[in-house]
Amino acid sequence: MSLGPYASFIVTSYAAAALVVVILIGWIVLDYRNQTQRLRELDRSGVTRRSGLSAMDAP
Amino acid sequence: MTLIDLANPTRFLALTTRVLPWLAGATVILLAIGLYQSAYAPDDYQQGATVKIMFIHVPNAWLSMFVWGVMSIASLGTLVWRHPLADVAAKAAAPIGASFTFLALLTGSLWGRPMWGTYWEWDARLTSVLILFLMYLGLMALWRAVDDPSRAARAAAVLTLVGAINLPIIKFSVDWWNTLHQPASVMRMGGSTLDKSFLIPLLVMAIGFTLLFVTLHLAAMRNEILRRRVRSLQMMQASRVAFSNEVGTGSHQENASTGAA
Amino acid sequence: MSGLDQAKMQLSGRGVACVRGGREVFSGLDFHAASGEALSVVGRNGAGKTSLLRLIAGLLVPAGGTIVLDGGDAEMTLPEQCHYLGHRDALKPALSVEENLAFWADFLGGERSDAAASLEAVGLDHATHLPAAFLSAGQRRRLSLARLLTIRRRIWLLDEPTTALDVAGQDMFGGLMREHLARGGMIIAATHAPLGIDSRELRIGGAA
Amino acid sequence: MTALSALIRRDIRIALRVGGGALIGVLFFLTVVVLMPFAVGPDLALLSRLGPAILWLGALLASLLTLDRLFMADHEDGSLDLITMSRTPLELACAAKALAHWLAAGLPLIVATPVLGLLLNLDMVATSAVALTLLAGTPALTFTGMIGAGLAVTLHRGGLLMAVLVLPLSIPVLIFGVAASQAAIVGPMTFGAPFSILCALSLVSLVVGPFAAAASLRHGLD
Repeated sequence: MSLGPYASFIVTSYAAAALVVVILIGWIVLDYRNQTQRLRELDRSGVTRRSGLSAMDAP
Repeated sequence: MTLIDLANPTRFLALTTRVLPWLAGATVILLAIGLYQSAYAPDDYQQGATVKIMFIHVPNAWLSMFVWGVMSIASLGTLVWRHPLADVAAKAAAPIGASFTFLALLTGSLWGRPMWGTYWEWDARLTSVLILFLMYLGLMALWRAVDDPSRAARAAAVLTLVGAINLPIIKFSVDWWNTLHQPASVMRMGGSTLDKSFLIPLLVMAIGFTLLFVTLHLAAMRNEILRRRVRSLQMMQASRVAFSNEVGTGSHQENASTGAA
Repeated sequence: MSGLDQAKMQLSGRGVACVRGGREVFSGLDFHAASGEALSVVGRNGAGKTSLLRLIAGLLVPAGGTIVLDGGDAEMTLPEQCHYLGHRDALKPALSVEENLAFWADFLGGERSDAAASLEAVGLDHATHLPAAFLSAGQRRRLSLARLLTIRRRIWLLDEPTTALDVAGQDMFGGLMREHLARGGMIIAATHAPLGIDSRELRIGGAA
Repeated sequence: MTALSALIRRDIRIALRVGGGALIGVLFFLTVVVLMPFAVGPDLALLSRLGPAILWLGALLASLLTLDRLFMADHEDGSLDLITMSRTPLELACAAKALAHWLAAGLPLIVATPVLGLLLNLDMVATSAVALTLLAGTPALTFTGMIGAGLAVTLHRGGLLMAVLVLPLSIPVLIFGVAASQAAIVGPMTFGAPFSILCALSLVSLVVGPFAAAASLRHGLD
């Protein structure tokens, strides 16, 4: 496969797309870790949710 | 699994945990096939190898509009049914949609460079995507500006729906403005004349990217639900502090009040 | 804190007058307070209780008369030795309880004590990492009290300090004020409600 | 020194947290610049000629419109009283607040300039000239605008009134900022002369701004 005279543009597009997607995934994974860790900390400090009700059921 | 079941965030979380690995797997496979096919797609007789940028530009451009559509439906859910999951869905979609829109702009400008000689041309299609991108950023700023998520949700929902109505008007005006200044759009994007050897990889990539969005969106929604849980627990913790004082203040208050009790 | 129990302090005002918005709020006001003593400023609404505190804090300029501190730190001006606790809590909702307190400790400087201990004393030790936005009015007031405890200053100027505090909070605050006076501090408080400690009364603006 | 760095760190932190306005300024800048071609038409040659002026106007509006809450927020929650009473001279505290504002809201504008330069068909040289003049000139905008922010507290009014008061004061900065960028792009003047005047304006405002703001804050307290 030859990319012709504009190879750098093609490669840059694909690389940029990959980079942005990787950043998105990284952000989501880190955010997940953060939130679960904070939940665990809150759990340890003795604050628990009223059972059955969700945190979002409150207005 | 009915819609009522999904309404419960706890059940939604359980479902997400079960579905996510499958979705991620399907996304990876589809994108791999799509990349392979686009790598071996023939060159266009006019554009040469640069046509390969299309396989990544078009799915992102499609997603930039699709995500706004998803947010609009979620916003209806927020305003009409006051569904808490709808808030979460709308909020989680915004940064992902903005990222795809950014990619559409970037690849569009990289695609245009060999043809226009500049990275940016005020071409009608790209300009509309740029305005869409600004609206995504504004929406994200709105989410960030308000501390209380349910209040922010209603404001964001109104803005999203107004945007959904306005976007076609903006698109039309930009088209009109553009033709006023230059007779024909420089970029000719395939349309129905697209050859089958391009169409199949493009479709695979589009489906792959859509699956990628669904995967990321579900994961981001899960994060958002957890974030709200953390928030409400923290608020409970704050009010609990006040309660524990009633017991606690006595200890460093020997001299204070025997009478107050 | 050895630095606090040094010299006896005397704060006195002679013929102090205050004009705000072209209207004379009070004039010819004499007052006097010494370390270890609490002065509670009383009077009807609009009599100028808050204005008097702000005059002492240097936030308003007196239209006449003088306010002099004897026996304080000679290197510092009067406002720099005062804590001013106004109607507003000087808290940023976006920052956590800890960050709010740490900022004022860093910014105001001077002699300070352990922030964690002060938060415990006002009953906020479980909330250190929470954003101040989550706090109720009473809890915000408690957090401002923690500021008075963390940064050691001899003169406390308190404007309606007990509003928003519950009964337990008022008891707690009473204890803190007594401790402060016992260490040689001075309190000047504008208040409608009884302070909960022994204090001399300064009535301004005629009968209530 | 700890007092000032604490103030700077706090202000930047608040600007970046939820509810803070640091990035809204950049978004405003972006939007204003994108609007221009719709008014003047998509002619790239024309846009590249107007580019520096458009960028400078956008940056001017973006940095002034975000300024009106600089002291207002601290005034409303009582922080300003404590800042006034503290050992730190009010002038220095004002300068620290303005510096924090510039770091949180001014620097992002300069970072965004290359992207916008691309949209306006500016080449490398032109873009870097504009970015450089903005780097030298935006501190002047912030420190001049700070005077207006101080007056806003005194007058209990922000927003448009402040803009009306401050915009005339920023005319010299605009003149020499655009002149320096134009000089770098097309000549015939040398880049050095207007650029050094721009730097001088910044330095003067660095001195005058904090004193004027502190003076108006002192008289505005009640």
